[in-house]
Amino acid sequence: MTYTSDEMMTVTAARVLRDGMTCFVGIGLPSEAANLARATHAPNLVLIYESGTIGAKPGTLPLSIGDGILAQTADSVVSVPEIFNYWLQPGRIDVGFLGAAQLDRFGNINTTVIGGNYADPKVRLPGAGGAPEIAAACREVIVVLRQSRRTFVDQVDFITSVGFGDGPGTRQRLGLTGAGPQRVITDLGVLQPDPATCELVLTGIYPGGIIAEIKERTGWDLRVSADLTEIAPPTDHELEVLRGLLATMPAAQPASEVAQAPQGATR
Amino acid sequence: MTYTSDEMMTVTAARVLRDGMTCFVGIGLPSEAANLARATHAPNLVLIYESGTIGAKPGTLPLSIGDGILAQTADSVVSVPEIFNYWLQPGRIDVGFLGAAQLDRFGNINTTVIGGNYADPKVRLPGAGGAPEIAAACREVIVVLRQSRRTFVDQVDFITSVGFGDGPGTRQRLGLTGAGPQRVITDLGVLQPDPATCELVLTGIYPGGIIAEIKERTGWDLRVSADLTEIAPPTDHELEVLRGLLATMPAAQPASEVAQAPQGATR
Amino acid sequence: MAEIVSLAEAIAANVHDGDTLAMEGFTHLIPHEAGHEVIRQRRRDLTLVRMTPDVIYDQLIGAGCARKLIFSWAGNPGVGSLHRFRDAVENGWPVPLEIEEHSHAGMANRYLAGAAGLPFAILRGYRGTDLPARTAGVADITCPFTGETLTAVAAIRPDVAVIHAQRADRLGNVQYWGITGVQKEAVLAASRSVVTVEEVVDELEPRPGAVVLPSWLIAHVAVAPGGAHPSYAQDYCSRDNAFYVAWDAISRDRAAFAAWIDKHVHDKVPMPAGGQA
Amino acid sequence: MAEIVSLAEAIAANVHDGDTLAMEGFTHLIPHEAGHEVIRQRRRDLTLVRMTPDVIYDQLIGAGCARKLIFSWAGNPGVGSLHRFRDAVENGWPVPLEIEEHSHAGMANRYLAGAAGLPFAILRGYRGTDLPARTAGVADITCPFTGETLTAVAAIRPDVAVIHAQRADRLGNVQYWGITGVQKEAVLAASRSVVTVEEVVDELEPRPGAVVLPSWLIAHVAVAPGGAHPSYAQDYCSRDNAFYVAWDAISRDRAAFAAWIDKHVHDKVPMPAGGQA
Repeated sequence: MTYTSDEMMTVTAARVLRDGMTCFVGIGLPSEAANLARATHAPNLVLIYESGTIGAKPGTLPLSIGDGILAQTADSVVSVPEIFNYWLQPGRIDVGFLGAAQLDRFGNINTTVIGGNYADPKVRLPGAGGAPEIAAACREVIVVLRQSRRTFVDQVDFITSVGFGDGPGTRQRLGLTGAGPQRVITDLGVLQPDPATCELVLTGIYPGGIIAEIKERTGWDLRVSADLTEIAPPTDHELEVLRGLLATMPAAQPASEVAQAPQGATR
Repeated sequence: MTYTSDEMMTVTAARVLRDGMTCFVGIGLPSEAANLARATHAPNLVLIYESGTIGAKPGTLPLSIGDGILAQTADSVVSVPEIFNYWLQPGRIDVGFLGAAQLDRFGNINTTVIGGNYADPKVRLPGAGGAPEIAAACREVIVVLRQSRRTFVDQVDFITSVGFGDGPGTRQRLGLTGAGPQRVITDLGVLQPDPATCELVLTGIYPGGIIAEIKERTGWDLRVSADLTEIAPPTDHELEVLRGLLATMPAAQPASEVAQAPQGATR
Repeated sequence: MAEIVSLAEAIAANVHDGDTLAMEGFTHLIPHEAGHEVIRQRRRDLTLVRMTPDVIYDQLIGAGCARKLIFSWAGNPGVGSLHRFRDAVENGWPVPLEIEEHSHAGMANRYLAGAAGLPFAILRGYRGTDLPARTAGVADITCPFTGETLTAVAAIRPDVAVIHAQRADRLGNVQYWGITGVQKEAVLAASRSVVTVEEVVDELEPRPGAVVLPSWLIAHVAVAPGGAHPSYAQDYCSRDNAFYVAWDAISRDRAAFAAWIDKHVHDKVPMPAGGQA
Repeated sequence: MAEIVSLAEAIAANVHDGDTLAMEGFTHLIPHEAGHEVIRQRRRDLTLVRMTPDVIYDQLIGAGCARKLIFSWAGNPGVGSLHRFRDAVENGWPVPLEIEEHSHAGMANRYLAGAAGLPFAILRGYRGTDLPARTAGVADITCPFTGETLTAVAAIRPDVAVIHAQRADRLGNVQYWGITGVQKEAVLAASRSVVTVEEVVDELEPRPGAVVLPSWLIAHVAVAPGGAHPSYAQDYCSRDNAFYVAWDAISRDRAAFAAWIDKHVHDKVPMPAGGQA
């Protein structure tokens, strides 16, 4: 079956999730990937949304992090302060899924302002949402976003959520308990932090991917891992399930634009 | 109808509670008084127990602060951390009812140790329970206990819960938001703090009460208010309702003794 | 004890010019109809507090009710930008809007501190981000036992909290269920509270997952069936996803926005599902 | 994911000599049968944590399992003293017992801090009392925004928490209702947890007021019908008030206590209601 680069990205993100994991899910691409994983190889994936729904089992893709279907199918629904304080903060969650408007070479995330300065920005984005603490506390973080020179920048204009700060040792110094962004999954491939420098390097490409093009669409001098692997294309089953999930959503979503795509982490 | 001094005490305590008040209730005499008030002149008294039951409406007297009847009849049942943090601490509760093993002239309460020293006491009491924060945060506190030289002492052996500390200004200095013990109701009469000195003085006696005897059963040189009033005896209705409530309790309670009577505040 | 009154009376009695106002409801149970009443009463200089300002505050900001917004995520969920919010921040239209922004965890804990009668709360948050330099009410704090550095956030104590619930009984006890969000904390943190409800019933029979707020905690209850629209009330009505999408076009244009507010808020012409005016 | 095993297996796998053990349940749902299993397995040198040590810890202390007790109210509710607790404190029998005592609000917040992964919590408490001078884990802390002095309490992080619940499903998700106490915080604060339940069911249909703890939070679930006796499990059995009274006489005398433990714990002779041996 033919597939789009967005489908390749979502399938790649879904495959990272293992059965039985706990996963703090944002809306949009993270939610698609997590629900795809649950509908295929990870039926016992525990989906946790910042609305307080723990173990949600939506049959269709929710449109917001607070859809009724999440509460109706959850093992437990807790308050918003509780989901952050008792469930996210202590490091109980295996994986946090984040989006971004800008991402830099150390995996730091900006969803606040772009250009100009804070008081008079070129683009005012929605802000932090749950992202700073998801980035701090989940055992590991997966960032999912489409790759371009505009989104993959040498240095973010505003650090909304910390990846590896300015390099090795930053997370430890700040007392951030999770391991940080261990994978950035884009429509072009997969980036992972170099264990020595914490800089994001290309570790996975998709079938037919061209490294020069990927480097061209990165705002820093992207290094390529010596262990670069090619990621298998989506199986027919993965594509059928993903398309089935998407078909259950109202077709009401407008085309995204820079100011719309990045909704903090989790909306 | 004839009545006992304990009945006089309970009826006097019940009369202090006005309809619609919120009342943090301990088990024993406070619970009897609060339930008597609810069954007579204060049908909308809001009973709150430290077990997290808000607006409990027990038809019979509960035996513990965690009886099932409290949860079954409550407007809301919340967790123990929540009852202390969200409901007691911010000063939302009008009246807190406390018992005591020892009480001093400034209304300070001891329910921890008597005699000897802390590490090797003569009597080891149950300890603080909810009392320190009830004493700190309720808009006012009512202490109910039987009066004797052993219980009404010049200075308590251990300050478990603060009344007026060592006199005027202490509560403000400590940041205790409530007004402190505004009434001590005993089997002999009612003591209230002198507005100038904070020392407990006798402001109410029961029919037939003899001031010299009351002074004799107080461990400090008890002063008598210029406005001493005689408190009306229990009405037949009050007695009938109180006895009816007590009749619903199992007759299993052993006679109290010093080591048993003072159960912190609220058991 | 809560009094059951009309929505107009409830808002008039509790929301005054210059107040700090928190209208909460996390995706679910957003008190939109109460927001419209605030616009109808032409309140001004409000400090608006809300984790996810959302369409409800886009409307109040566009209508000129607010001078400041305290928030943690200002977007149209699943759709994109809040255009009235951005126009106020970027262009000062219709009046300049001061902002104070936090993370969700920070805002939740600020409400929690307010609810608990504490001046601050502690969390593991904000560290390493650019937020503390740009926002009030965030400070480092050292654990007196371990020496570890954590983050303190200042309590929020709104003058008034407004929430929407499924139902109340005739005494004014309030019950809501489904996603319960941060509403309990907002009400407990506020000096006074207004609750709009889908209906008033004789008895609040217990419901799984329900929160009950006792009547003595609340100033006024007002009946506003469908009062969460385009948000939803679990077991009463569904989220109007199409309206959130339609809002994007309505709110992009100042004149279209003004016309919409005139018609559907001031003149109270009911909105069809999906928001087509 | 919680494994469903026998009570003996659950305790053997989770409770070791020298552990810090929190058995919670506030009047309701006290895990007595699990306590008896700890005695049967002759655990030693435990640090016992519990807001209201109650009859359950009087038994563990008298049986020589504990070297330290962390608590906030040590009495037999509605009856009087805990005689085994007092004998251990006052006479070091059967082994000396170190104590660390707090207020209820302090203990609740210490669990809360543990549950939240914080080293401490703040409250308005202890101030002016003689408690801070006699107990560990209480310190003044200054609000970085207002300068006000509040109280910090150190987190409790038990090695193991044990609670009793009405039921679990076959996956090990746990559900309890009625007075829910501090059990959620105790489980969230602990490194590992054991839950005894009245029964295992196919499905946990939602209940008003119920707390559900997901299976992945819990190490082991064991079926122990009536396992709260003489405490109770709402909608399953009632509190055995007469037993609490009878315990006063049993526990007053070392020999009577030892005989009772031998018969009803080690030899597992069922107790009749009211505790008459």
